[in-house]
Amino acid sequence: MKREVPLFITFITGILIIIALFIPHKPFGQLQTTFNDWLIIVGGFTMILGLDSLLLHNWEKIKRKKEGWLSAAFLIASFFITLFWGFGEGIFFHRNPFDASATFLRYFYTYIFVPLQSTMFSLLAFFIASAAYRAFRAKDPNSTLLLSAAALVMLGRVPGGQAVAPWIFAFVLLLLAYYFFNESKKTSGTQQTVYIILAIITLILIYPVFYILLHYLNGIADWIMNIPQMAAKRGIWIGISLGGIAMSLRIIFGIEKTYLR
Amino acid sequence: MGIILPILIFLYSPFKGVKAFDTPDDGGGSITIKWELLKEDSSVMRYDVYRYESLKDTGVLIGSVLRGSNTYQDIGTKDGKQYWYRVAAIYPDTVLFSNLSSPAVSKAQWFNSKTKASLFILLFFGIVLFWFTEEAKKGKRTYIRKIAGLEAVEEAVGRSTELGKPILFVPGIGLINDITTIAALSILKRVAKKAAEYESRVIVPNFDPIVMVAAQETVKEGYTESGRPDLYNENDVFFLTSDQFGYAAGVDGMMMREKPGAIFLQGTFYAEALILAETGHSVGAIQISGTTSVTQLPFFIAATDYTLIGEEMFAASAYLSKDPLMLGTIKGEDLTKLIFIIIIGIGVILETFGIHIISNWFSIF
Amino acid sequence: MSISLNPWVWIAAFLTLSMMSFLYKDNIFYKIGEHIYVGSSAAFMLIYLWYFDVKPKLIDGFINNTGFSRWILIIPAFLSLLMLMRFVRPVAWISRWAIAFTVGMGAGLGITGLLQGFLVPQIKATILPLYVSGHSTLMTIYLSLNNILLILGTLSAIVYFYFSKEHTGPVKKISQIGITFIMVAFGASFGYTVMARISLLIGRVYFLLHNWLGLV
Amino acid sequence: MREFLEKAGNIDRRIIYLIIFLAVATTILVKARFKSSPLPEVQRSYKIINDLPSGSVVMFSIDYDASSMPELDPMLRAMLRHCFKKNLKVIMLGHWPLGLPLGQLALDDIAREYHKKYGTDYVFLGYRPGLQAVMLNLGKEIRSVFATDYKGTPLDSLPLMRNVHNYNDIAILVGLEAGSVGDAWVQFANARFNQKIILGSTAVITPDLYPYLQAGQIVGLIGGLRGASDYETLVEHPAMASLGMASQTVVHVLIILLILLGNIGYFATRRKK
Repeated sequence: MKREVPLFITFITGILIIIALFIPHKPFGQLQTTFNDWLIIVGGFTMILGLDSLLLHNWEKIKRKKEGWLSAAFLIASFFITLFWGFGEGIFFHRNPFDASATFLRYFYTYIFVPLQSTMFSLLAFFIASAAYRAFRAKDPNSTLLLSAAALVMLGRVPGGQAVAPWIFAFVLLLLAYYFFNESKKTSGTQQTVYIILAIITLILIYPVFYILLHYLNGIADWIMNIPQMAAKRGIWIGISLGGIAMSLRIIFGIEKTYLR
Repeated sequence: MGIILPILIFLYSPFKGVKAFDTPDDGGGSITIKWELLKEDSSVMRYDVYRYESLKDTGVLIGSVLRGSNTYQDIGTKDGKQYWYRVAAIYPDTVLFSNLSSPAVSKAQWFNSKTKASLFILLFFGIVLFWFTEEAKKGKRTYIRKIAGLEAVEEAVGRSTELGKPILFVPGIGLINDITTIAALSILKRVAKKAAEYESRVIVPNFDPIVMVAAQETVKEGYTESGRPDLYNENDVFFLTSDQFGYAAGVDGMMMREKPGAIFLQGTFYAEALILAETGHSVGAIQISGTTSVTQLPFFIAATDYTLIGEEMFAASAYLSKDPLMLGTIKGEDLTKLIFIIIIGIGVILETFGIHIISNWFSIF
Repeated sequence: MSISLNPWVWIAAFLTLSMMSFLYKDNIFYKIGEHIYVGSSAAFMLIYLWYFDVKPKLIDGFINNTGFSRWILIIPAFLSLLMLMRFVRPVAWISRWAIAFTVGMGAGLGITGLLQGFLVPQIKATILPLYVSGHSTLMTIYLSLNNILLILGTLSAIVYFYFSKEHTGPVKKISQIGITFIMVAFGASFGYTVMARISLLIGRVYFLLHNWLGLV
Repeated sequence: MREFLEKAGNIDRRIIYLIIFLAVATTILVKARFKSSPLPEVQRSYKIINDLPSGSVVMFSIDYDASSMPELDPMLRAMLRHCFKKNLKVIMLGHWPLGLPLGQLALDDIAREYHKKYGTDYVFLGYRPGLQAVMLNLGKEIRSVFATDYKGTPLDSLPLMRNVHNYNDIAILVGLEAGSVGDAWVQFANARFNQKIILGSTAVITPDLYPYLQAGQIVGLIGGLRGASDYETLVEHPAMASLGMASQTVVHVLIILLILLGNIGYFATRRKK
């Protein structure tokens, strides 16, 4: 009972949803929307389980004066203040707390919730910079491609990028030529010749690269997004689709049941 | 509006070709009305569609569409009843009525023909999977290539234990009905099992209460399988908040204070992916990430040590459990991929010569 | 402009700076901000779910509907009740029935969504002609090359995800091409996202300098 | 030199954070701006509002929330400035309940700046559920959906609203969009009632709205932070968007330079090994 009934419920629900895709006729056609509504309702109620965990977890900390008990007190206090503010508005003032005139929306949401949320979101600006700095190293051909694609698309998106990009890339090529030239001094024979030739090629490339970027950077950035980027994403998506369908079938037929243990 | 005037106008009208028919591939209750666009469509403001329940009826305005479109779906019909339609092209200063359509009756269909490709793929895929699981039952072994991110699980747990630090497992912000989350839970089980062997602590902060319940059971099961149910502490698998960035703020704080030695970011992630991964990196933890959210993969690749890319996550439960039945399904996936590559190959060649059979077959519209 | 005199703006500025202080290191201000955020957002989500999901779908649905669509709502109400049975230790296992329903939904939607929403359209989009004629020879070469690259990139990326075969010989070669495409894709989408992220920071900094301090 | 190069590959992340923060803050503080000529569709939108006779009514619809604020809030403020400067009347409503307080904040701010009076020069209606019903009823009688403003004042007690009944009394509708509400405005307000519409949108959805502009179903389109900065340029009041565009370029170039520095450091240390 404890194991079979849930497996059966999963099986039936999953199969009905699949059938609903192929058969528009009643009663199958509307099943998906109906089930979705039910899911939303059940999801609302499960929040109570979560709150029980959150509050108990922090209450324990306060009771035992464990490390961070003061923060836990802040958490519980702000939870209840918000809760009473929101529902209080509904119960005592008979208006939806999400009404334009509701103090909950005008003060709590605008001056407390939004600043917290958007500040946390804005930290991404810092993290995206530090991640790029740390991870984009030209260790091998693939990582070189990765960072070049990133640089081209980044510069192609901002006003003035087209004017700056040629100089940056010309500078990189110059550095590269210097690097090859320096290496050539340490070696001898054919290897030395190869390095010198490489240095010369890099130097020659500076002009065409400069010219192309100055005139076509935006087009190049769009091309990278539309062709190679799109191709790889499609491949990844086809893989995810197959893997996901197989995973779903394993769940429906009860082969995969980690979630029930 | 009477019917005489429209008919009079119609006699001189160039607006013809209105057809009404049962909307295909639906559950009934809908008729599609289609007309030929007027030559001077660009000076039309909109098209109004009128419905007539009988030929004597005066007609009811049921809706309108913008210029440039030549179809309208009446979604308020009763199945089995006859309806007639007329379209009026509205100009800034005048109105042009079309012919009255021939009667149409709506009904429900038993098969949605737009899904034929899906049905075929699903049936084929189902049979292949069934076949390979049967083979597996007979004892046939499946080879599976190394997946670096999964090989590293043990190393990460071990190193974290050596440093005497806990392990943090972040199951993302997907709900339990997200299959990626379920894939993440099977990785969690492996982590819990290893952690129990090393007598390490696993912390799991949650975004969704049901995922929390499932994670509690999963961790308990993992500890039990390793013979250390005594080490399991339900307070280590807890709920934070269902707000995306509130969750990120909470997990970030936890990373700074608990200083985990290993961090697993497994599941569905959106913008918070990089916030978590960069903070995790800054506390010096070894990080193994995995997600099927393609937009977040670049950030995981950049900021974490190992990343399970898309499908690799779904293969994880088979890979880690070494369960022959599950491995069989992996083999089925691969065969299907091969077939797709062949179909795409043939399709491309035909397409080059202007034959669209295969690409049309995959049309969903 | 001068510094704001609105106390609410000061609260918002305090919270903004508290959350940002995290970048330097964990500190008392971040701890306060973080715990206020976690606590209040949990309550906020509860209020939100009540007013936008549970109340309209269950309560209002029950009041406004009649007949079948009214009484069928007993099922989700019952499932919700089962979920809450988790608090009653002896029958806690019965909550699995409700979990099983949600998982079944997820698995079913996983299949239908992935098939119809991704797999079939992506395959169709990959079936492209190898030769496309343009206005000029150069254009023809450019367009045809684009299609060839799209097909090659997609197929080689699929091969990279081949699990049951050792990646040696031609399979290895193709999957390496796949990896190259994937790397370019990751670099490009990383670069593409930067702008949106910087916009968010600009918004916050502008709030501090303009709305709060009144410097600009 | 060697030491410097090695350090270049190993900058503390906090220094990077500081650099980014300072770059954004200083470009805003010194009001750095890069010249660019406004996009034609933004110029068109500007001209349409500019040519309205004073006293005309402009209706703003707030169809976004906090997460699209950096792009759409500056747009809203620039357009409100324009309206009040030209002595136009403003009515505000919206279809994203969580975004409305943000719209109201902007409205109150700009109105104060131009010494405008609530009720006579501008009115805030708020939100009513049922997007379609609201849009269609605005075609007949606004009072059938908004009997009162957000505070509960009957519309007829507001001088501005006395002569406003339906779309005929609204010169321009400005929809600020982060999702699909804009499509509905075109579908219902323009197609049914021939309402003139200008849409402002986030960069993400702008490409989807271009066809409406080409077909003449909307009269103007303002897209993303760039569009907002263009509008600020046109009303000659550069604010967040204009400053933001400059910060964008500076930060993008900075990140590229950081990547470059990191690689120089990487190669310098690798050679030593």
